[in-house]
This record gives sequence, structure tokens and C-alpha cells, in this order.
Amino acid sequence: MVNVTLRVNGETRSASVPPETTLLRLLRDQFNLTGSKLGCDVGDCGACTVIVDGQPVNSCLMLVGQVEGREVLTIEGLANADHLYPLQKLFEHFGSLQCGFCGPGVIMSAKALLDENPDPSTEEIRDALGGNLCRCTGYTKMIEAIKGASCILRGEEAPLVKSA
Amino acid sequence: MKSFEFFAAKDSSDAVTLLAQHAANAKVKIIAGGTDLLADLKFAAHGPDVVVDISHVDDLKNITLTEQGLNIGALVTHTQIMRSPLIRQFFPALVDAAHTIGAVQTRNLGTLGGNLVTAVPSMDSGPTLMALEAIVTIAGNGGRRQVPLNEFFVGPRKTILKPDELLAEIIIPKQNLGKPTHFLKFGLRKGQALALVNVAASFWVDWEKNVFLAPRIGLGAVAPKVIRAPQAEAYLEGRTISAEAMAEAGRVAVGDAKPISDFRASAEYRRHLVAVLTKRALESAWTLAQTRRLEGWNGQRNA
Amino acid sequence: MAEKPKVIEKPDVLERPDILKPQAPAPLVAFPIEVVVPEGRQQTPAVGQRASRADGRLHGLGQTKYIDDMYFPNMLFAKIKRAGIASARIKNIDTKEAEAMPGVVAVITGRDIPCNSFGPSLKDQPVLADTRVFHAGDGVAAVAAVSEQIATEALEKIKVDYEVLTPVLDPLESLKLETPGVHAPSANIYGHKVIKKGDVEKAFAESDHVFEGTFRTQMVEHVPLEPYACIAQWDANGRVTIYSTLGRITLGRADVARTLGIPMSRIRIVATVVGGNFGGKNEIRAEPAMALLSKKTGRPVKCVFTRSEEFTSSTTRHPLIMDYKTGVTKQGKILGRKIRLVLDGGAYCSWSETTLGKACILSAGPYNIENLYAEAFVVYTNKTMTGAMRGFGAPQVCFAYESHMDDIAKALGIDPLEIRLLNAFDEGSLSPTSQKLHSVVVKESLLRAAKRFGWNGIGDGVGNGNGA
Amino acid sequence: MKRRGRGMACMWYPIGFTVAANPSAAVVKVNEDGTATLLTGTVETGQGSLTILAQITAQELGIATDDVHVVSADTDATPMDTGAIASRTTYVTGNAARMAAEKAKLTLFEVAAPLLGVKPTQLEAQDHKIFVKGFPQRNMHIGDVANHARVVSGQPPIGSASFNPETLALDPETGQGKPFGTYVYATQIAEVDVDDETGEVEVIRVVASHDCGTAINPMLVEGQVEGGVAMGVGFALEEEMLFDAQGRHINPNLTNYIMPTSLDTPDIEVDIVDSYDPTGPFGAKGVGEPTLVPTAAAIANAIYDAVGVRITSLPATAEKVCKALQAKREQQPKQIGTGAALDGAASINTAVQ
Repeated sequence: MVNVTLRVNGETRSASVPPETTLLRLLRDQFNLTGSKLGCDVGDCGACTVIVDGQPVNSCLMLVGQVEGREVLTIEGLANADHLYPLQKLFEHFGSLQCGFCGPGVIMSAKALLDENPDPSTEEIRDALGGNLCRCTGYTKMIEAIKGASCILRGEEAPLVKSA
Repeated sequence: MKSFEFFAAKDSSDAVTLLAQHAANAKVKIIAGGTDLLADLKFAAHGPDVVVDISHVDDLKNITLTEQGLNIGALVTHTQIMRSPLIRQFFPALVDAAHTIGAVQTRNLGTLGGNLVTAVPSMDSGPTLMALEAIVTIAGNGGRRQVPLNEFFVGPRKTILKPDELLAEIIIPKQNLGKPTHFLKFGLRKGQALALVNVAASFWVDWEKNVFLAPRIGLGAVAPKVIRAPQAEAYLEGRTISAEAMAEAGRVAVGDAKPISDFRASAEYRRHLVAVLTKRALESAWTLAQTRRLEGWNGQRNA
Repeated sequence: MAEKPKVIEKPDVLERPDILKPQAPAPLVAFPIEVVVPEGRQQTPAVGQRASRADGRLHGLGQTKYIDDMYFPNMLFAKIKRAGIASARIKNIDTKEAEAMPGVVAVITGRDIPCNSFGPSLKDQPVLADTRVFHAGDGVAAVAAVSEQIATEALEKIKVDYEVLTPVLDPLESLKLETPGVHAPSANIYGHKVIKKGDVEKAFAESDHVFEGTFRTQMVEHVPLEPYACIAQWDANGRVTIYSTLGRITLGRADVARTLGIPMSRIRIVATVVGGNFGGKNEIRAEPAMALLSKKTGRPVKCVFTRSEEFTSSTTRHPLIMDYKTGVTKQGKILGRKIRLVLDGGAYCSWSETTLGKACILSAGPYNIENLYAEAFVVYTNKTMTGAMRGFGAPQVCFAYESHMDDIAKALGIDPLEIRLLNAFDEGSLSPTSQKLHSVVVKESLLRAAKRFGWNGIGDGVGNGNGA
Repeated sequence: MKRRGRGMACMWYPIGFTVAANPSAAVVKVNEDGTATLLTGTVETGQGSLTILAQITAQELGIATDDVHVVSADTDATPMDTGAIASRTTYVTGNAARMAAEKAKLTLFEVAAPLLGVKPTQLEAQDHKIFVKGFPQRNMHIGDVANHARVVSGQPPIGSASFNPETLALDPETGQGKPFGTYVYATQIAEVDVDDETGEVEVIRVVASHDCGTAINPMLVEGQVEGGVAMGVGFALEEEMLFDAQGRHINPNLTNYIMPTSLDTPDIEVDIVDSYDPTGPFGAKGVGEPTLVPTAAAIANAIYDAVGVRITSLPATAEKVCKALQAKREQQPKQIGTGAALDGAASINTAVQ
């Protein structure tokens, strides 16, 4: 067993789990944070993406022992009780997600991108989502929503209604 | 995943001590970024008994300009390489190579050392470092030793590392600082691609004679390990720079490659790609050499 | 280069980025958001609104509950042992060692399934292979254990004794009558369809040109991001509730009732939200096995496929081999067309009958062709079964008829847009099955796409990129 | 050198099953406040079908989409449905939902008629009101009517209905008959860059003009088309399940099964063709599957336009295109269908080393 203490969505959490437990399993099975999804378990699909120490990573590729003392942000930590994070609002508004399974991972990747680059180009957005596979959407409406959210985060007016 | 014991190393000497303690009577694996290791362990019939985590070892995370050259700590991630002003300045080819590895998430976790230690023939870090004649520092219980990267790889997924040793740093020798280099990768798609073939080409220019000096070509995914292309290098050495020479060097490089056919591509197609990509990498390195000269770089080989 | 002072670069991971500081009071958006234009979901009339999806917010918050996000008290985790051999006779399955493992609660094999066959048309698919393995992804035993890891390890302890048989892998080989039947004594051709209209041979004789082409497509997977998952819960009244990633619960319940031999009234299937379907989740997979494991253990049992199982043990798209022969006038008017399609059906029928029918009917394209002969076969091979997938044979035949169309246009020197407009259906056109078509807008779609794209004729085939 | 090419492909596609019965049933309950609950046995598999069904139900009742709560996919609670397959949900389940809503609405009309002093046939429902045709000022809020229906009239407004597309069996000899209720049509045009040395194909842009009858929700239609085109790009260029000589799948993972990432997906421009099908709910047909049908053909034709080689087997990998280019260079003058030269590449079943 490994004893691990880390910060998850701003709270200090501890667990005692077998050392082969991944961060994804820790979040889902121990902390009941099921927003991060298991789609492939080997870092190909990105559905498990969370932000560790400010950087998006595949939580299926980290062992619990490696996250000791680190700061983890999951999809559940983005919004609070009555406010949506702009990406979440814009993803909803543009219908950016269909089956939604890739969504939490995509939004975490997008958040990390916007934290670093407040005004990304389409190519930069495509690059940032390169590790998040989606089979439903063709990524088009995700890119639209990320651009919209970047406007809100920059304090500009977001294009909420698509011009026809 | 099979169960194992887990130890986290505090620094590199602690890591070496942990390895020495366990490697004698147990199967030990080192985890750094974990992007390759965990993907493997999840399907492995027989896992390691002990995993030594070095991801918190901060003394292997520096990028430093030293007497010897550019030292890159083994735990520097691909993302750090892409963002490093030093590397961006001297070796944009390393930045390009890092950018083609996996995706953002895996580049944030994956380390340069991990990429080399895994020793997959299609690794993207290898060809550029081979073309720049990199040296690696290996840390063991008895101290440190240095070997040329060329001698580090033994075969597919095999290096000269002993079970109780650790790859500590990668050094690009001082005489190659700023050497015009270009990296090209050809994969089956743009995002998260594995290389069918990757090529790095590097050379100095004798501007008076307009000839290639010290041309170096690294090839990946076309042999059991990342290789240099000695015949193509010999062909170019001292030859007048021309489009024809670069195209011919590509054809000569085909003779240096020994690709296999697999489900991703046939050997024949890989050979064809070696010719095309080598030519293109040389052309782009030539463009870079000219740009740097215009920008006032000293385009000569360093003493 | 002159000696430079030693520069040490601080890696950015060490300089803790901003995210670690308390969450900035960054602009969060109140929901429901205040918008100037009313949200489509609140407006009337409702039809035609760009209404956002009611589930869109939950998706973005990570609140949508997929099957794998559901937990029940005392739940067990199941794994299925896969054959890994394309064709074999099963001589014996020894599960004793697996059953004896600490943490393993129950193991079942095909013999435990009351009626071990299902399928939307032919009932040729076993829930777990019992006497014969028909493709490498076939399951041969299922284990329920207290953890997924133990269930996975138990699979290695199950010993299966196989008599390996030579697999049939090539559909054209399978089409030959002398090839041994995959499901002997049944023939390998298990579906055949013909569409016949007018006189094709006469039309060819009257044509100015006759063109031929052969086209092939590959086997592809649906790749839903959510792998197949189900939870079965058999209660003390003998009623089973199955939560499953199924796109068709009505059919699913009938199949489960049949395989388990219990009345439909004792089965409840709940599909919640499916994380991507595309046709790959349109029939049951492990539901009967999980129901039986739950019955045997008295505990809820969850099974989630690995990504690898999602590939090897769920349906895929039919590869097709398509022969086209088309007679046309000098002007490019199609007079007659003859088509032969061979569908690689894989190990089981699944939705092959439907795919065969749609492919055959659609294979002529959206064109007025008075003389048509289209014939389609589907054959068994010892590969992953092919079934329903977005398009049911249509993407394959469209690749053939539209590639063929461009070849004809090129040979006759006609613009691809022109030749399509010349032959395309109109309102009231008769389809290959002589159905009178209504609401036909194929020409409108051609013209609109051409206008939007900026189509100005085809190039010269050397990619100057600026048209003729 | 990169060469630019353009290619088009059009298609037709049916809605619903081939002849076989594929009914859907639906139940609509109008609540006492004038909102409604729709019960359907179909499953939301990501397309947004529940939103579409809510819009159809709302339209029929004259209320807003958010006023309709959809309960779905539970065999204990919801009426039978043939399911999320065959691009049939909008058309078949949508018709059932509309008809069920209509029945509930007729109950409301019966209740409202005496209160408004007219016959039920003179009433209409719109904007949350039930009003007299031609006299919109003579109206009642739908909630008041619904409440009156339950509390005073004792006639809770509930409607149930089912729909099955009208078909005729096909003649077994000639295949003649009426297999489907309706069809949709579409054209896609692709623009590609082909590297004439490596054979690499990059899809730059796809314009997709699709007919779906009335677009119940244009945004969701766009979403379907965008996703379909991306899947079509994978079918055209990258994806293939490969088997070894023993019939074992070689690439059962997302590392080696190559599907498009965000970097491989082109810019997709969706164009919805004006269309109305009198047999669909409010003129709607469907859109799910057709969206990927013409993509591969359009890309193959664009490759031909760019470099003059006909790819006859999918996927059009760089290696296959490269081989076709080499074959073309070797055997000028060119002829139609260089297919035979490609067959070797089409069946790469080499085992992993």
C-alpha cells in the first residue's frame, strides 16, 4: 500500500491504495470524482485528462506515488455551485459535445491552453486538442467554443449566438 | 497492472542508491514520465517487482550551458524542451522533434531521458541527438560515466544501461552548438503519430568553398535502433552544396537504412521515405544555415 | 563562438504556475447565463431553433453518468477470457484454478447459458463460445471477482484446450463453393440479394462507351469513446435489471429473455446515456453472461470492455469488394449499370442482412438508370463480426459509384458536376426498386455545394489547384 | 511538392429499416402547469435525439423545448422503440412523438372549447396558449387548460401513438418494391493537398450540403455532419483493422488504429439544403448516417484531381498513393483504373515483428 496526500480541486485528500493504482483510478474509485473518464487506459484518447501542477496530463499514465504533494484539478473543480467556467458555458451553448464522453478531458485540455495562451489561433487549438480523441463532433464546435471562451476570459464580449 | 513495490527517489543519488539496493535481487523498473512504461505494464504478463520513481528528482530537470556544451537533464520533459529559450535558440530541430511526440498531455509527462531509455527505434528524440553527436551521462553506484549516444543503443528496446544504472543527462558537445540542423518525421497521421521514418540532418558550411562540413544524418525507424547514415555523410563531406547533392545524399542514405515491413508500412516505402526525407531535411538545414548567416551567426564550425 | 557565461535554465515545472495559487476570481459565468437573445430552448415555435442540448451542461460539468460511473453496494467486477484464435474446436475448459483464487466469486462458460445463441436476424452468435471458436475475439469464459485486477488475473488461470482449425480469412475465397464452411454445415454465403430492372446487356450494346472498375474497402471500427459496459443486478424476486450501453433496448430485452430463457417481464434494461454508438452498440454483448454471474453470486456485476475488446469483440464495418460496369452515351447519360458486391461478413451475421440490402439498393447511386442489375453476397470469414455501422454499406458503395462516375466523366471530358446533374434523380424519379421518390433534392445539394465551394470545373489531374 | 485537388461526391440514403417493420411508440403527458413529459424507448447515444424529440413535442403543443422533459431508455417505463439505428429517430420516433403530443393536445382542445365558446376543431396551440383560429386574443394559457382538464373535467391530457414507415416488400426475384418511407440526399466537395513525393494526403476543407427535410435543430444537424465528415476522413485515409495470417487482429488499440485527431480533421462547412418531407414530423427526415457516406468518395476524387491517380481501395494511405504515383510514372500514357497495381498494398497483412 502507498499512502498518498495530494490536493484535489483545492482540498487536501489522502488515500492508502496499492502502488499500481493510477491517478485516474484514485480519482474515480477512491474520491468518487467520475468526471474523468477511462477510454483507453494507455494515454491515447485523452478522456482522462486532468491538470496536475498547471499542466494537462493523462491521469491514466500517472501512478499514485507520483502525485504525492501535487495539485490536481479535475473537471469537477472548474465550476462552483452556481457558476460555470466559461468553457463549460460555451461548450453547452454551441452544442460542442455530443455523446459527451470525451468532454471533461477536452475541457481540461482547453483550460490549460487558455491559461497559457489567452488568444489561441485555430491551429493552436487543434494542437492543444491533439491528445483528445472525439468520434462524434469533428472538433468543429469545440474549436468555436474555445474561441468564444477565450473572449470571455479576456474580458471581451463572447459571440454567443452564431452568426448564420 | 501487476502489483509491485514502489519507492520514490528524492534526488539522483537517492535514486542510484535505491537501484543498487533492489536491482541485485529483484526486477526493477525506473518510472520517470511513465508514458511508455505504464502503457507497457498494463498489458505485461510479468511486471517488475520494484518500481523506483524518479519523477520528483529535481536535479535532473535542468537545461544548462556548461564547459562541455548544452547539458539537458534526463528528466527534462518534451514540453520543457519546446519552451526552453536555449534550445529554441540553438536547436530548433530538437523543438520540432519534441513537438511531434505524442500530444500535449504526454509531452507534459514524458521526458527526454525516458524517450532515449525506452530505445524504441522510431523514437523522435533520437535522430537529432545522433546528428548532433550527443553524449550521455550514466549514473551508477560507482559514479558517473559518459558514452556517445551512438553507443548507447543496442537494439530494439535495449540500451547499455545496467539494471542499477540511471541515465542522468544528455550533452550536445560544445563544437556543435548552433549547428544548422533540421528534423523531419513522417507518420500515419498528424496528431499523436508514430514515425514510419524520421530523419535529422545537420552540417556546417564552408562559406568560402560552398561545401558541406561535418555533415551528420540521424535516421529513426529504419533499423533495430536509431542510426547514423555513414555513407550519406561520407558522400556529402566536402562536397559542393547543391540541390542535386542533397537529393543524391538521400538516395545514398537508403543504403544505410535497414527497414523492415510491418503493418504500418513496407520496407520498400520506408526506403523511399528515407531518400525523400533526408533530401528535405538537408534542404531545410541549408535554409537555416543561410538564415543564420544573414542574421550574423558565426556559421563556421567551432574550434 | 566566444565563451559564454554559464546559464542555468529553470524548468517551468519548478516555477509553480499560477494555477496553484488560489483559483483566481476569473470570470465565471452564472447559469442560466444572461443573454440578450433568448436561449433557443425557451423559445416558441420550437422547431427550427438552434436549441442547445439539455444534456450539454451536464456533459461539460462531468456530471453525465455513464455506466462505468455507476456503482452499487457489494458490486463485483467481471472480465471475459477471449479465445485469441480465429478458428478452433473447444475440447475442454478448465476453470477450477481460477475459481479457487481468493477474490474470485464465480466463473461461467458457454455451457451455463440456457440458450447460447443470439443475433438480429440469424441466431448464429454465442454469448460465450462453447464448442467452436469462430473468431479471435470470441469470449470463452467470464469471471466475477471482487476487483477488476483479480478478475483479470483469474483469466490467465483458465485453461482452454483447443483443436486449432484453419481459418477462412479472404471473402473471395469464402465465396467459392469448395471452401469449407465457417459455420459448416451452413454455407459461407449466408445472404444474397438482387435488384433487376430493364435489360442491362441490351443497354451495354446500345452504349457509346462501357466502363468497368473494381473497388475495395476495408474493415473499420466505430471507436465510440466509451467502451462497452454493463451492470447486471439479479434480485431475489428473480427479476434482473441491466444497465447497459445499448442503443436498442427493445431488441436487447428480447435477446436477453431468449438467451436466459426467462419472460421479458422479468427483465429491465436501462440504457442511460450512451457514450457514442455509430451502430456498434445495437445488439447485446455480455449482458446475458453478466446476468447469470449476478444470479450465481447474488451480487451486482459490472463489466467494462478494454479498448482492445472494443475492437476485437464488437461489430465492425463490412469490407466490400465492388465490381462496376456502366454503359453511357457520348454525352455521359447512363444507359445501364451492372454491379456485383461481395461483403465480408466476419464470423457472425449480426446486421449483415440489412447491410447487404441497403448496399445493394443504394449501389446504383442517386441516378436515373433504367437498366440495372445489382447482385450482392455476404459471406462468413473467421474475422471480427461485421454489423451495423453508420451508413450500412452506403459509404462503401458511394466510394465505388462516385469514383467510377469521375472516371467516366474524365474519360468523356465532362465536368464531374455536369455528369451528375445529367443523371441525378428528380422529384418523382423511380428508384432502382421502382419506388417513386419524393422530396428529392440531390441536384439542389450538388448546386449548393458547388456554389459554396467555389467549384469552377475540374483540374487537369496534376494539381495546379486552379481548375481547368 | 504539394498538389491541390478538388473532388465531389453525391449520395442518397434511406431513413429507417429495409422493408422490415421498425415502429416507435411514444407517450406524451401534459402536466397541470402546461409543461409536458415525453416517454420514449429510444436511447440518447450522443446525437441529441432527445433534444430533437423535445422540440417536436413542444412544437405540437405550442410550448418551448425546455417545457418538455424527456424520459427515455428504460424498458420498464418507456414504450417500445426500434432504437437509435438507421437514421430513424427524428423521422420515426419523431412522428410517434408528434402524434402522441397531438392526441394530448386534442384532449386539451376538448377541455378548452366550451370555455372559449367554440368547437375543438377551431382551436390552435401556440406560444403557451390555446386560442381560437383567427382570433388569437381569445385564448387561455395552456397551463390553465391542463389544470382545468385534470381538476375540473377529469380528463388528464395524455396521448400515446406509434409510427411505422410505410413500405412494400421487395420481389425476391427482381428486388422491386418500396423498401423505405423516405430518402435524404447530399453532396460533399473535398479539397486536398497531395504530396507527390511521399503520397501523403491532407484534407484541407470539406463543404457538405445535406438534405434532412426540415432541420428541427440546425445546430444539431451541423454537429452530425461535422462528426460524419471527420469519420469519413478516417475511412478515406487512415483507418483499417488489420489481421495477421492466423486471423488475429493486429492493431486493437488507439495507438495503431489510426483515426483522425483534431490535427487531421479539415475545416468543415455545413450547408443545409432547403427541403420538406410531408411524411416526416414537421417535414423532417433524418441526418445521422448520411453525413459520412460521400466523404471518402469526394476525397478519392480530389486525390485524382490533384495527382491523376485513381485509388480503388481504401484507405488511401500515403504509401498506397505513393505506389500509385510510381506506377503511373512507369506506365505512361495513363489509363483509367490503376487498381490492379494497388492490390498488393490493399492487403498488407504482414505480421508484427
